[in-house]
This record gives sequence, structure tokens and C-alpha cells, in this order.
Amino acid sequence: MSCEPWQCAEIAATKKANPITKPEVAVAMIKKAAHPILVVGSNATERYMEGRPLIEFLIDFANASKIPVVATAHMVGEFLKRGYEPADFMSAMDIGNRLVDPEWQGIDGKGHPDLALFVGLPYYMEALILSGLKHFAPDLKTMTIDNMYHPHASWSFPNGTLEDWGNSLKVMTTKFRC
Amino acid sequence: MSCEPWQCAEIAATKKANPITKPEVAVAMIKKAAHPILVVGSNATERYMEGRPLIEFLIDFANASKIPVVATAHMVGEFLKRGYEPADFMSAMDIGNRLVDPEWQGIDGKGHPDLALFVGLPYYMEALILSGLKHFAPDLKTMTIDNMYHPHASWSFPNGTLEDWGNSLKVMTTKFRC
Amino acid sequence: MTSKNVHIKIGEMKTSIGHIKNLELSIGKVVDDSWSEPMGPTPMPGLTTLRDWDMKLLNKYKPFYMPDCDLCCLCTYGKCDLTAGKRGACGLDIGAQSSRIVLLACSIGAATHTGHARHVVDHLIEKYGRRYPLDVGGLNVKVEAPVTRLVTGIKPETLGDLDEVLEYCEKQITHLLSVAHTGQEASNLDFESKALHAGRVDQVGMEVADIAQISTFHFPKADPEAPLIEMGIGTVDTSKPVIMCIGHNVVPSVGIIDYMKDNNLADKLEVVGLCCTAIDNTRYFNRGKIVGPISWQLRFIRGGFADVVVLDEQCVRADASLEAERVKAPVIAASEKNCIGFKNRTNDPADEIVADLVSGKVPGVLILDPEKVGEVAVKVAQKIAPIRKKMNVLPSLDEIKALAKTCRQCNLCQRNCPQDLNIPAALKAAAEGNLAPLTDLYESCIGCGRCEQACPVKLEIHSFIVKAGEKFMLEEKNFCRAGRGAVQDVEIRSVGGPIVLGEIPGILAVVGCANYPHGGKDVYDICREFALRRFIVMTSGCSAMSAGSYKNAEGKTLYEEFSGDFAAGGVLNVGSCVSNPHIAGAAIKVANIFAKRNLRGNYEEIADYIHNRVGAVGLAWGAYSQKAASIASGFWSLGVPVLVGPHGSKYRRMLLGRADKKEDWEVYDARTGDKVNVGPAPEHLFQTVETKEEAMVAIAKLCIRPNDTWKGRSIKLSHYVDLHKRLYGTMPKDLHLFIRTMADVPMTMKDEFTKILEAKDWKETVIPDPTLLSRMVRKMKE
Amino acid sequence: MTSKNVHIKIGEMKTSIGHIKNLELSIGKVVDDSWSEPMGPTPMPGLTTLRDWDMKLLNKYKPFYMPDCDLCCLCTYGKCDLTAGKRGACGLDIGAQSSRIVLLACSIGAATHTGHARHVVDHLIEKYGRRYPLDVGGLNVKVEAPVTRLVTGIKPETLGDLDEVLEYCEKQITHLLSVAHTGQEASNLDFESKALHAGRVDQVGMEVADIAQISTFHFPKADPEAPLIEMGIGTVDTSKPVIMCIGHNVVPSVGIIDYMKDNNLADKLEVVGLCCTAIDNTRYFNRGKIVGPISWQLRFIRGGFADVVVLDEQCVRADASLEAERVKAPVIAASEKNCIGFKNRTNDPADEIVADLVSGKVPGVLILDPEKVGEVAVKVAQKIAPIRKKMNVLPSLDEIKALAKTCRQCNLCQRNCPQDLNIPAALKAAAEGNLAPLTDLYESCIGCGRCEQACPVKLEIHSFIVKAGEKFMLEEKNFCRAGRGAVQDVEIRSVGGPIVLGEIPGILAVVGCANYPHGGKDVYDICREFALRRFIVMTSGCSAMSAGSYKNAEGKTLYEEFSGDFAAGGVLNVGSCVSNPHIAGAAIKVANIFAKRNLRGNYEEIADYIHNRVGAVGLAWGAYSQKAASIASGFWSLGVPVLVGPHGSKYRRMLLGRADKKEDWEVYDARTGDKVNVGPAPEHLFQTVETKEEAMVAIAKLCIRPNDTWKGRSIKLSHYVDLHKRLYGTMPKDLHLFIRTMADVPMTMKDEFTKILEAKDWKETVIPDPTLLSRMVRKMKE
Ligand code: SF4
Ligand code: SF4
Ligand code: SF4
Ligand code: SF4
Ligand code: SF4
Ligand code: SF4
Ligand code: SF4
Ligand code: SF4
Repeated sequence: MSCEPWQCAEIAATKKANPITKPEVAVAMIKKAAHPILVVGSNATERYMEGRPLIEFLIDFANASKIPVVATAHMVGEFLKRGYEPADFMSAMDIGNRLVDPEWQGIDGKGHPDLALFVGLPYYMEALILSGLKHFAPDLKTMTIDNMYHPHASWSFPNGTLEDWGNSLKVMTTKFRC
Repeated sequence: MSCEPWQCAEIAATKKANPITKPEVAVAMIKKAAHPILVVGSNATERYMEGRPLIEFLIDFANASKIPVVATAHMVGEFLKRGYEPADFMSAMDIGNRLVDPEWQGIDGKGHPDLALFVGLPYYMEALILSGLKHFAPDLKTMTIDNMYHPHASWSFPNGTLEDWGNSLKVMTTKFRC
Repeated sequence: MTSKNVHIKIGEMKTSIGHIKNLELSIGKVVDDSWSEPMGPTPMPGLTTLRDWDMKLLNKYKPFYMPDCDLCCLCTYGKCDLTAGKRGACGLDIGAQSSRIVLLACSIGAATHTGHARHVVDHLIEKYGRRYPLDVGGLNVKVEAPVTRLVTGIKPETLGDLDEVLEYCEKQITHLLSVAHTGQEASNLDFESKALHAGRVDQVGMEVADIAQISTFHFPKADPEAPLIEMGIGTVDTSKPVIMCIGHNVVPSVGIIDYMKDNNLADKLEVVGLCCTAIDNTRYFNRGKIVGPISWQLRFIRGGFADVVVLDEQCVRADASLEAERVKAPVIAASEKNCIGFKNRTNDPADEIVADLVSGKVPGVLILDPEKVGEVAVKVAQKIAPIRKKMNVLPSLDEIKALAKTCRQCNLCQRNCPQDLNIPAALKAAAEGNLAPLTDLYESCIGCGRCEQACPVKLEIHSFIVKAGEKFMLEEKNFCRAGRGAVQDVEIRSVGGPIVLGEIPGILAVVGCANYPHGGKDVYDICREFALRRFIVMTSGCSAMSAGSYKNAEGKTLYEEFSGDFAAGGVLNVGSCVSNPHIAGAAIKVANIFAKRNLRGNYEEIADYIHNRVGAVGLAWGAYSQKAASIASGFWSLGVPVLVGPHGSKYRRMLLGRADKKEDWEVYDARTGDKVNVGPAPEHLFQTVETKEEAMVAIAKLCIRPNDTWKGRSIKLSHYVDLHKRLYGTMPKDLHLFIRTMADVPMTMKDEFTKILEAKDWKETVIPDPTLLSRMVRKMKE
Repeated sequence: MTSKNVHIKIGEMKTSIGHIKNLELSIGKVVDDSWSEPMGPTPMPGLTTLRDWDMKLLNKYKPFYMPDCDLCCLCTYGKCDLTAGKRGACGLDIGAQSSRIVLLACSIGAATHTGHARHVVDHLIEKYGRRYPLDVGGLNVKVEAPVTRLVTGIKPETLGDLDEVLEYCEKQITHLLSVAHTGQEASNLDFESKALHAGRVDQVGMEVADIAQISTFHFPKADPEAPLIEMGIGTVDTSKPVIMCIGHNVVPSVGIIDYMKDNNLADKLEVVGLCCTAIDNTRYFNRGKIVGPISWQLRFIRGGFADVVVLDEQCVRADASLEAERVKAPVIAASEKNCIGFKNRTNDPADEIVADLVSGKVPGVLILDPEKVGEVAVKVAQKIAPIRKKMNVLPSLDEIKALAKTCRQCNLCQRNCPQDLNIPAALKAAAEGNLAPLTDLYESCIGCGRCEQACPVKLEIHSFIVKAGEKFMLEEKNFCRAGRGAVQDVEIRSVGGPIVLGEIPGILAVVGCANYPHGGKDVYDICREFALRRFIVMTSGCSAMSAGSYKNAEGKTLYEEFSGDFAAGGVLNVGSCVSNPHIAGAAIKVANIFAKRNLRGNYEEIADYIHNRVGAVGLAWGAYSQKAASIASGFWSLGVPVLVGPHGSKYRRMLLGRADKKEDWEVYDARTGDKVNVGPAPEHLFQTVETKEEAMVAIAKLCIRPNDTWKGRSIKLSHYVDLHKRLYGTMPKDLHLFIRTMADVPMTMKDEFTKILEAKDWKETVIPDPTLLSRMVRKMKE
């Protein structure tokens, strides 16, 4: 069941995410990408692990991996408040819509992202955006680093506990540090 | 992929069949049933293994297991031609419709089937009937002994080759014989 | 007569009702009581008017649901998982959801036919005026619109009258669709009742469309000897420019044909059609040709035969324009229902459009004026034919063999093929130089192209199959009879008795699309079997084409072998999809003309009559569409059983009787008021059958009716037993349920039957005057 | 004035046009030219009439699709796997399929409103006659039906006129639905254009429904001081018999209220409503009470408050009757759209029905006569209240703690909860005696019951939450303002200028259902924020309720704190869902009354005006339904942007502008014909926002329009910047796109802006007279 979609009805996918069995694997895949981005949604301040909000784990991860962050909703303020400046901010729909445009040259203008990581959007919204990308951005790879399996991504962590999640994020951060 | 639905679009199932990994397991489950039936569809004379039509494997299996056979479409004639008398014959929809009626006492009038095996219907038709049973006959267990994974069944063999299939049927037959 | 929008202007007038000055009137309706038939109880029925009747049927034939999906995704409270009794966020369960999907399909179907009718009627009113008289068969057809009269209580006499009928349909469709909204109906049976209502409305919409076009375009008018039409890819003269029309709405085709006629080009180009437009083209123009059913689209376009592709509405492949572009055939989109993203050129000069299309400046245009479509299509075809030179994109046989070597044997094509065809094996053989297995797929392939979509190495599998089957394709030279339209009143008078008594063993209506499990031959075989058994066989749409696409031992097609009369052993093509109400209409007219039952707004009584007395059964062997769902629903509502081929299981809901439940089969005897058990006749209202053999046995059985005389019953049973023995290799197991007295037993089978009846503890019963309606009981009067 | 079915009978008459004998006429229409406004170019638009306008919008705001499912299962050629470009058996791809689903949703929505209007109008015509005059605001509202005039070119003056308008809608809906049939439209943009058309038709249907009921039932007529209505479960006097009406169609409720009034029972029973019926009840009867939005159904029924449950149409839980049965509250189904399988008792004597319901012989009945509904509901309530004693099925707190111990912590409830609420954790705490986490879920729970459906040990989780939150529930004592209906012409005259110039920073319309991500408080907060900022805030439907369900520091609800005027800082509840066209109508009237643009059949020009000049934005924070989709579509078509809350993403298609593509933002300057870049104003047409903070920033920004004067622009920007800084903690990054000249820069922000503009290499530009329509360019004349 760990690779069932987290929300019961999110089943209708013929092409399903490869499960990420170990955080190390995710890191290896991210390292292969030339233009990765990380999209962070509004749950970043609502989910807590080890008493710390998700966003703090993500800041560590972003600092270590140097992946440019796109903050959605009002998350930019939450990042800034914590001393991290996202590369950009816009609504989740806007970033989704740019990612399906093959002409878009990325937030830095240096090339269309080849890997988009997602984390912290409401599950169903993230699922829908990943579906949009699966269908309409065939050359883009997508990965979620949530603790909920997302069938529409290219790669997804399986469903897991908050502890698993915290650990995965920390391992990934460490792997990038070293 | 062996437990993907055989036809690409047959994915929309939240409750999916447990795969039958070995024919012995299927035999054990069948043996537990008090009132099993075997529904045989029109592909019984269209699929061939080892040069013999599926129906011949099924006659052996039915003879060995003593499971009463319900022949659909015009299969009754094909059975009779080969010297086997099915317990009953009716359209696939009729047997499906009776199985969802909790008052129905089975083809022998001795009790509602607790396990319905299906084999040899067109894949999509079998899938639909199994779905009808999953939704509307909650107390009934269903099993397919085709070589195509059927998500709507309770138990299903994974997708397999014709050789696998022939072997499974033969093993099952043997297990009942002994 | 009713008429609308007649305009009267009165400068000044003094009358008994006062002094009128400057009155301008548009007359809504001039009341005329020349139609003396009294109004029945249910004219213009609303959503619940016939609910009691529906529930009678639904209680006898309960829905069996087979959800295609465990979810509902119709609103944003969802998606909801409805597996096995779980309710969604709106409280709905899977049973109600399943019936809602049926309602949605039937509503879409009814809307499609009614929208089609609306377009045709509005166009014809604009062209010919509201007062243009309807004429579907002159004096031979006095009951010109049996369905409309029955449902609405209106007797339409002019085009303008049809407007009012359509307004009724549109109102009902709006209500019906609204019931599919979240938070409306909670009961699956009420959803089903509404789906039946959609079927009734659909029949009216179709009837309106067909009688409008028959009247104005002078299609064959109830003509048993409607011309034989050339059919099949092999009949197309490829030395001429070829205009190909795909769809269902004949209006743009009429524009093309008129332009050709007006410019003396009738023999200079080929106008060929696919799907129902093909049938209606040939009702208008007997030099038109029929390419084939819906599933022939890709093979004809890719084969390069068409120089211009004219697309109207319904059943048009969404990629038809893209495929046409590949072979450099310009496309004209001619319907507001299918604009394909093309620029609307309706108001541009024809020659400019022609130039743009011939030069390839644009691959296609939208033209919503049928006359302009005619001019542009013809001119483009003439100019481009010498340039295109019938360019095609089929690979050569050698290319196929070479390409087949790149196949990865991944099975994805087969897994994406709705027919589950063993393509990998065929390609393996092809790679080894043997094309026979590919050729073998030709007959079963429905031309959907899904195999190609799935192939990771982009093999054009459908083209491979078509090329491998090219010999068959080019040999397709057959005949279809142009759609005859309605059944004549006089025909009803002569066969009404034998039908109701059961002496004509049944009416078999073979209708609908080409989503066949193994190709069209089954349709031919079934039609021929029952024509030889002297049933009345009626066809329409793609099924009418398939029925005519095979030949007997003497090389004669079905329409050559059998007469087009509505009579025992006749094979009648009534026409296109919208001609289907002539089939329902024939049954209705049996009740009205033969049995003298009132028609007008008298739905229940007529349906009850048909259900218990008219041994009609519909077969939609390849039904695929929402329209087919609503057409079937119109028949169910009249109590006429419908069979579908295996893909019809995907309608996800059957209406099944339970022969094993004795209590389900009681009717009133109208003479006495007694309840009489009449057995499972007919056993089902909607049923999927797997094989042609099963279909044939089921057809024979489903023609049995409670009202059969002993003579009629014995004839019906002998067909049933005969087919059952031949195809099932044994006697039926339910014969005892159909024997009321020993006189019912077929002469030659007395001994066999006696044994069976004894074993089953059979008891004699009476032959009632059957009805499901308690108000029909006449006891008091007797 | 138009009127229909006036009947004239002339025995004999000689006139200049001849000798007439026995002529009976029903007059279709008496032409009267008192409406002097000339007819515009597009009255009664068909499917393609406004396609060019649609394509202008769709080119600027391109669809972004997020399929909910990789499949299409709409016909039996399928199911088809459409993943990532694979085409289905009909040739359709996922883009077209996605847009087809949008069309289907909008068609269902339009059909639902139009069907509702049809029922209301037919009923009222039967009761009051076709000639009953329309009056939505006396002399204060001369433009009584702006949407109808705009779309159809008809100026309705009587109930009978509305019939004609609805016929137009029904015709269009039939056509639109038919386009969803397999094999019709191939282009996603053409599907989208048709979805926009559905939105236009939907607005007309809604307007018809509301003006009919306002006129006949004497709802508040454009009254800014419509009464304050008690709202919330805490306001219900449970010592009285309680009749609860759920749904959208007020007609049965009127039957109940009239019966109470006629029998001097107005203060003897409580009539409470849920969903839009609640709002319309209170427009009719200011002692009616509002329970709450759609999501309050389960809590109110299970809480035992209702003695009789009357269900009409739309948004009614499919299990409402089953839940009512649990608390022994009889059910009356009062709509043909929702018969719930109950026996139709419409023609039975009221007292028989009452007896059957009170005795519990039947759990519910179908009654399609609103007057009989009234009598039966009241009598049953009176008789059963003493018997039921407000029986409820909520568990006690101790029971919850005990039951929580049986929880298996399997997570299935959470995984089935649309809100993804952490129920397992709350139950763990409850099992340990701590109910606080359960109570915390109360505000976010939308009462869908899906959690319970999934629970393997059948815990009634929603009831647990309600019980744990009971204190909040019983404290719900608030006010809603009764729906005021239209905006007065004089109001338009006084604020039209400030709106168009930009000095009133925007009109915020907060509409739609209660599928909120975190409860209704967000709605209140957003409304209050913008009312304080002196936007005009308009509300309707469930959102109007949520807006009134919270209080400020002084204990005042929103409707007490702010006036009901259409003026800066006003908060107006226009009414129920079908009152939404008063919002669109206000924008239309700005163009018509303030700017003197012709209205009649002049859709493009008015939409172009609104899109470029009227800073209106819709927010449907909890939109869930197909109706919400069509309502939004009606706004899109007028060029008004709509925001939805996160669940709105499940509409699966956004219409998004690209601020980063400079070339997308050019308009014509009507004065010169020059193309002028006006920046992304408004940036999106349909957009999902995740959080209330994001919504607020987006609202401020989306009110910017090309036509803003420098003063107006600087006001709008100052709100945008202020909210952005507060909620995003930083300056907007796109300010340079909105500055035309330095005069646009808000006074106090000169320095900040100057730095930004320098960094962005900004250049001054002009403020055009903006239009997307080349024909509006006046250059030649100047
Ligand atoms: S109903 Fe059809 S389209 Fe919807 S989820 Fe199921 S399979 Fe997919
Ligand atoms: S209509 Fe009902 S079952 Fe379907 S998605 Fe919406 S809430 Fe769920
Ligand atoms: S085109 Fe023919 S072979 Fe290919 S998927 Fe369709 S039916 Fe199967
Ligand atoms: S999908 Fe293509 S590669 Fe795979 S088996 Fe079929 S033809 Fe071969
Ligand atoms: S109902 Fe259809 S569209 Fe919805 S999820 Fe299921 S398969 Fe997909
Ligand atoms: S409508 Fe087209 S894509 Fe959908 S199931 Fe039918 S054939 Fe497949
Ligand atoms: S009732 Fe409340 S807790 Fe239960 S699934 Fe619905 S929103 Fe979640
Ligand atoms: S579904 Fe039931 S058992 Fe499972 S965690 Fe939720 S409340 Fe507990």
C-alpha cells in the first residue's frame, strides 16, 4: 500500500511514478539534472517534523543542493522571514503553466528546467499539476519529495510517516553537502 | 507490469485483485469455498495452448475439481461436443446478474456461490462483470484463471504467456486430482 | 395544421371585440381540428409523467450495473471513491452514480439528435419557409410522424410545426441534463426513469430530423424499391476527383451535390460518404457512393482516395483533419459542432477560399454556409486532384516487412487495442516475411488507431493491416439499398395481424455503429439467417452498410437477395441513424393502424401494446456511442428489447429479467382482470451477447410475446428450438416457460416437448389479453 | 412588451386582406417599439456567433489543463488511455478531452439553472398568467434584465416574455451538450469557446429565474437595506416544530410559508433553510432562518433539529433522506429532479399523506404540488415534533472516547477525506481522553461524510467531530442580509465613474459554494479586508452565508458592520446562486448606463468594455459544482477574472495569462488605432489560489485595468503593494509592468518605485482608450 496514491481516489493513472526507495537515489537523479527547480507549496508551514516546520528542512535542502526554489502562495514571505531568498515566487498554477511551455527558459532565463521537484502543495493540487505536466510537458521529469505517493510524477517517494520524511530530507541534504 | 491490467485503460480501480503467485495458492483458495462455480466464456475455443483449445484444459480442470461449470454464449455446445456436460448455461450477463442477488441459491439451488471463477470472456467484458460483482456482491469472492491480470477480481493471475497459462491450468488440475 | 410566425398587419379594423389600430400580429398557431383523434393522457410528458410506466418496466427488468470505474469525478468535492457501497462527498453511491452515467449518455445522445434536427429544420425553414408541407410518403403514409404524435400529441404538417416539437425536446433535454448535476436525483431507479425519458425525447428528435429532410430533399418516400447504391472502397472511380463527406448531417452534402448538378458536373466527380452522411447522400443522389461505416475513416484517408474531405457533425474522427493533411487533401469543416480550430471563412468569397486550400496555404477552413461548402468543395477537388494524384501514406509490403523487424514485441499495441488483436504475433510473422497473420487482422480491426498510439517505435500498425488487407479493401464492391424512410400504412395493414398473432415470427431491427467484435460479417450472417426464416429485417446506419457488404453463394448482396418490403422475409434499410424512428414507428403503427388504438399523447397504452404483442427486437451489434444509448433507450421505453454486441457491455448497465423468478412475469388479462403468468416474454430489455451464435438464439427467443396465438407461439418456438439445437447443440432449458397449452408446441416436436414438460411439472394455463396497466382491464364492461 | 398565447377568436370578418371566417388566433407576439435601443450585431448568438471574441480571450488566457484521469470513458470504443498525447479510438487527444470535460461541466451547470428557471417560470405563469409584469426594482431599475438584453436582444416585460428567453437557452444547451458527443469537436479551443457560450447562456437562465421570483414573490427589489436575517444553528428555536428546506428552488418553500401565513402559524413553527433555498426563503419571509451552507446538511439532520425535511433540487445530499430516517424525521421530496424513489403522492389527499408520514408508514413521499407540500409539511411538523422530541444520533462525548479506542489507526479515513484531515491523530487523542484535536477539525470539516464511508470499524467520524465542536455549532448566531437582488440604476450612475476611472479600486464578487479548504472564516476575512479598503464587495449563495458567519471585535457581523449599498465599502448580498447575474449585470450596466454603450445584442462591445475598464474580480473560494463552473464561465466570457480556492484546481483547467510574455498584452488604442502594451491587466481569467493570503494579493492585482486613470492606477497599486508587503513580506516583482507614467506611482512610494523602475529598464508609455476590437477604433473620425 505504500505506493498507493495517498488520497484514495487518485488512482486513474496509466503511467505511474517510479517509487523512490532511498533518498540517495533521489539525490543521484537530481544531480543528473542540468536545470532543476524546487516548487514549494503552502503546506511548508503547516507540516511539522521533530517540532520544526517543513520549510526549515527545505531551506537546508535548498541551501545544500543549490536548487533554485519557486515559492507558491504566500510562502515567499515565510522563506524571507527565515532568511532564505527563493529564486522566484508565483502561484502554483503559474509555475505549472510555464513548465508546459517548451519555449520558457526557466526562472533564470538560462534554459527550460529538465527536472521539477514538488513539495508541500495540498495533495490533490500537487497531483493535478503533476498530471498536467505528465500530459503536456513530455520532456520534463518530475519528482515529489513529499511523504505521499504521487502517481502522476515521474518519481515519487512512497507513502511514509513524518519521521521517514524528515529523515529522507535530512539524508538528501547531507548527501548534497558532501 | 505483470500486475498491470491487461488492457491499458482498465486502471480505474481502488480495490485491486490480489495476484495469484502460484497455481497451488489458487487451488487452496478454491478448496476453501463451499459453493464455487466456474464461468466459461466464448474465448474458450479461440485461445490455444500447446495446440489445444483452452476449453480442453478447462474440461480437465472441471472434471478434476468438480466445480460446476456455467457456460456462456454458445459454449455449452462446445462442451457437449467434447463430452462434458456443464452444470448450466446462460448469458454472461445473466450469471453476473444472478450473482449480485443475495437471494439466489445457485444453479443447483443449494446455496449462493461464495466463490465465482471466471475464464475466457473477452477481457473488457470479464472486467466489467467482475466490477459489477465487486461493487454489488460484497460477500462474493471472485477469481479469474485467465492469463491476464484483472484488477476488479478478488484474486487474479498476473499477466502471463500462453505457456504460463497452460502450465497453471495443468498444475491446478493435477493438484485437484491428487 | 399548425403554423407559426405568419405575419399579419392591420392598419385599422373595427370588430365586435373593439377597434383595432396599427396591430401587427405574428400568428402563433392557427387552430385546426381536422385531426379528430382525441388527446390522450400524456401529451408533452415531463420528467415524471411516465414514471409509473418506467417503474413497471424497471421492476420487471432490473438494472445490473458494471461500473467502468470505481470513482466519480463529476464535481470538485471529488474525486470520490465509490467502491462497493462507499458514498461520495455528496452522499451518492455507486448504484446511483452508475445510473447517472446512463442518464448522461442518453442525454448526450438525445441532445445530439435533437441538435442535428434543429440545425436541419432551421436551415430548411430559412430556405423553404415554415409552411412547407411535410410529406414522407404521400397517401401511403397518413400517420406521418407516429413517434411525435404519440409522445407530444402534435400532428406536424409543415416544417414550422416541427419547430414547436423541437422546442419541447430542447426543454426536456435541459431538464434531463440538469438531473446529472450533483445533488439532484438520489435514486438509481429515478435516474433510470429519466434515462428512459431521454430515449423518448430522442426518438422524437430523430423523427423530426428525418421527416424534415425526406420532405424537402425528396428522399425515397416510404419506398420499398428505393434504389440500390454502390458501396465499398472498390466502387470508387479514382480517375475522378473524389469528395469525401464524413458525419451525419446531410445539409453540406446537399450543397455539394446541388452545385455539381447545377454545373453539369454530376458525372465528373465522385461524391462518397462515410457514416450516416453516406446513407443520406445516397437518399438524395443515387450516384453518391458509400465508402463504409465509421471505422473506415483512416483507411480511406490514408489510402489517398479522397481529394477533399468535408467534415460535418457526429462520429467524425478528431484527427481526420490531421490525417487528411498527411495526404495533402484539404479539409472543409462544415458544422458549428466541429470547427476544428479552423478560421471561419463563411463570409469570404469562394474563390479566395479555393485558392488558399489548393495552394496549401491553409490545411482546412470552416464554412458554415452549405452552398458555399458545395462550391468550394467541388472547385478544390477539381483543381487539386491532378496535383495530389491520390497521394497515399500506406507503406509498401516490403516496407512493412522491414519495419516489422523494429518491433520490440512489447505488447503495448495489443494492450491498447480495443479488440485485443494479437498484433505482436502478426508483426513477428511479418518480420519473417509472412504477411498472412497481418492480413487476418483486417476483418476484425475497427480502424481506431490506438495500437499506433501506444507503440514505442511508432509503427503505423493500422496502415500495415490495411495494406496487408488491401486486396479485400479494393474488392469491396457491394450494394446498399438507399434508405427507404417510413413503413407504409398499407404495409402495416397487411402484416399487422400476422405480427401481433405471432405468425410472422418477429421484427428484427439491426441498427447502429460498427464497433463489431469481429468485423461486419456477423451482421450480414444474422440478417440473412432471419430473413430466410421470414422475419421482417430492418436495418439502418452503419449496420445497414455492413448488412450489404457481403454476398451469398450466387454473388448477390443481401439487398439484392431479399425484397425491401415490410413483409415476411423483407430486408429494409430505413436510412441513417435519424431514420430509426421509422422502426419504432412501425411498431407504433401496428398498434394504431392495425389495432386501432389511439395514438395521440397515449404513450403508456401504446407501449404496453407493443411490449406485450409486437415481437420486435433490436440488435445493435456494434453500438458504440451515446446516441446508440439513447436510441436503445427509446426502444426500451416502448418495451422493445435491445441486444448489443460484446462492446455494448461497456454501456455498464443491463436491464435484465429473471426467468427463474416466476413472480416477475405476471400480467393482467384485460378481459378478466386476472393476473396471469405469461413467462419471461420477452426475457430481457437490454442485454449484451458475446457471440453471433448467442445473438441468433436470443433474437429468436426475444420475439416471443404474451399475446402470441398458439399458432404464432409454435412458429416462434420452432425457430428458437431450431437455432438453439444448431448453435448450442442442445434443447433449450426453458421451453416449459413458454408453453401455455399443448397447442403451443410445434407440430413436429410434440414428443420431445412432452418429455420436457413432464419433467418440469408443467401445467396448462390460459392465453390472456395481456397488459401491465390495470386501467386497461375491461372486466366491468363484459 | 411581448406576449404570447393571447387568444383571439373571430367569427367572421371582411378586411382588405380578404374574408375571414372562423379564425382562431393565438398571438405569438405583439410588436411594440417602445424599446428604442437599436439591435446590436449578435442577438440570440449561436454556437459560433461569438467565437472570434472567445478566441481573443483564449489567445490571451490560454488553457492550462490538469487531467484528473488519464482515461476517457465516454463511449464504448473506450475506455481509452490518453496519456501524454496518445489519442483515443475516436482520434481525440487529452487536450481536447480535457476541454470537453469543461464543456460538459458548464453545460450541466447551464442546464441546471435554466431547468430551474423553467420550472419557476412555468409555475408562475400557471399561477399568475403570462402577462404578469416583471418588476425587479420599480423606477430604480429600468435596465431590469441587463444580461438577457445583452445576450438575446430581448427586453422582457412580463412572465410570458421569459418563456421565449428560456426557449433560446434550451436550444443552445441542447446544441452545447451535443458537442460533447463522440466525434464532434476536435479542437480544444473550440470546446473552450463553446464552454464560454454555455456560460453566457447560464447567466441568462439564472437571470430569468431570479427576476421571475423577485417580481412575483416580492423579494427585496434592489434594496440596499434588505432585512438582516438570523443565521446559524444557534438561532433555531428548537422548542418549536422545525421544517428544514434544502436545495435551490424556493417554490415549495413558498408553499410552506404561505400555508403558515394563511393559517396564522407564522410564529408557531420554524422554517429553516440550507443552501440557496435558505437565502430565497428569507427573501420571501424574513422570519425564515438560515442554517448554513451546503456542508451543514449532515450536522443539522443528525443533530435532530429538523422535524420535517423538505428536499427540492440541486446540492441536496443523496443520502439526506436516509439520514433523516435515522432521526425519524419524515421527508418530502418536492422536485421532479429529485424523486428519491418515493411514491408520487401529489394527487392524494393531504391528510392521508400526513398520516402515513407521522405514523412512519413511509419514510418519505414525493409531492410535486408546492401548495400540497406546504400543507403536508406544516401538519406533519406539528404532529411529529412532540413525538420525535428532536431525536438525534450524535454520540455523547464519553461514547466518543470509548469508540475512539476501537480505531485501528489505518489512515483510511484521512486518505478518503477531501480535506486530508488528520483524523487518526485526533482519534488517538480522543481515546486518551483529549477531545481538543477532534474539536480542532470542526472548522475545516466540510461535512461530506467520506471518512465514515472508509472506516473499516464504521466509526461515525463526522458525528464525532460535530459533537466535539457542538459548542461552536450552538453558538452559531449570526446575521445574513436577505438577498437584495439587482443593483439600482442610480447606484450605477454614482459609482460608474469612480469604477471605470479606477478610483474605486475594484468590485469583489465572493460567490459560490462551501468547499473551503479551512472553513468559512477565510471568506469573512477576505470580504472584510476589501470592504475596509473600500472596494465594493458583493456576495451570493453559500459564500454570502459564510461572510456573515463571523463577527468583528465589536461583535458585529459583516452585514451589520458595512452598508448594503453598491458603493465603496459596501457589502451586498445579491441573493442566491441565480442572483449572480445581478453581479454581471452591474458591470454591464456600468457600460450601458454610465458609459452609454448600447446593450441590446451587443455582446462583444460590452464585454470588451468590461474587460478593459471595470475592475471586477470574482472569488469562488469554495466552488465545487458544475453550476459554479458555468457561472465562472459567464464571467470569463465578459472578460472578468475569477479566482477559486484550492479545490477549484479540480476543475482541471485554468485560463492563465503570461505576464512574462510582453507580446501578449497589446490592446488597440481606440483613439488612434495604435497597438499599445498595457501590461498583464488583468493577468489571469481563471486561476486557483492556495491560501487566503494569496487570494488577497491576487484580488488587489486582478482589479487593475488598462483604462485606469493615473489616479485610479495609483490607488489600485497602493492596495496591491500594501497587501503584498504585508502578506508576502516583500515588494511585488511585477510593478514595472503596471506603471504607464510616473503619475501612476502611489504618492508615498515614489522612491521605492523609482529604484525598481530603473532596475527594470522601464519606459514611459501612454494610457490608451483600450479595446481588443479593431472595429472600435475611431481613428478615421478624429
Ligand atoms: S469514469 Fe472513466 S474517465 Fe472517469 S475515472 Fe473512471 S475510467 Fe476514468
Ligand atoms: S458528484 Fe458526488 S460522488 Fe461525484 S465527485 Fe462530486 S461529491 Fe463525489
Ligand atoms: S486500429 Fe485495429 S489493430 Fe489498431 S488498435 Fe484499433 S482495432 Fe486494434
Ligand atoms: S507496440 Fe510497437 S513495438 Fe510494441 S509490440 Fe506493438 S508493434 Fe511491437
Ligand atoms: S470517473 Fe472517469 S474521468 Fe473520473 S477518475 Fe474515473 S476514469 Fe477518470
Ligand atoms: S470518446 Fe473517444 S477517447 Fe473517449 S472513450 Fe470514446 S473513443 Fe475513447
Ligand atoms: S466529513 Fe469532514 S472529516 Fe470526514 S471526510 Fe468529510 S471533511 Fe473530512
Ligand atoms: S478509518 Fe477508522 S479505523 Fe482507520 S484510522 Fe480512521 S477512524 Fe481509525
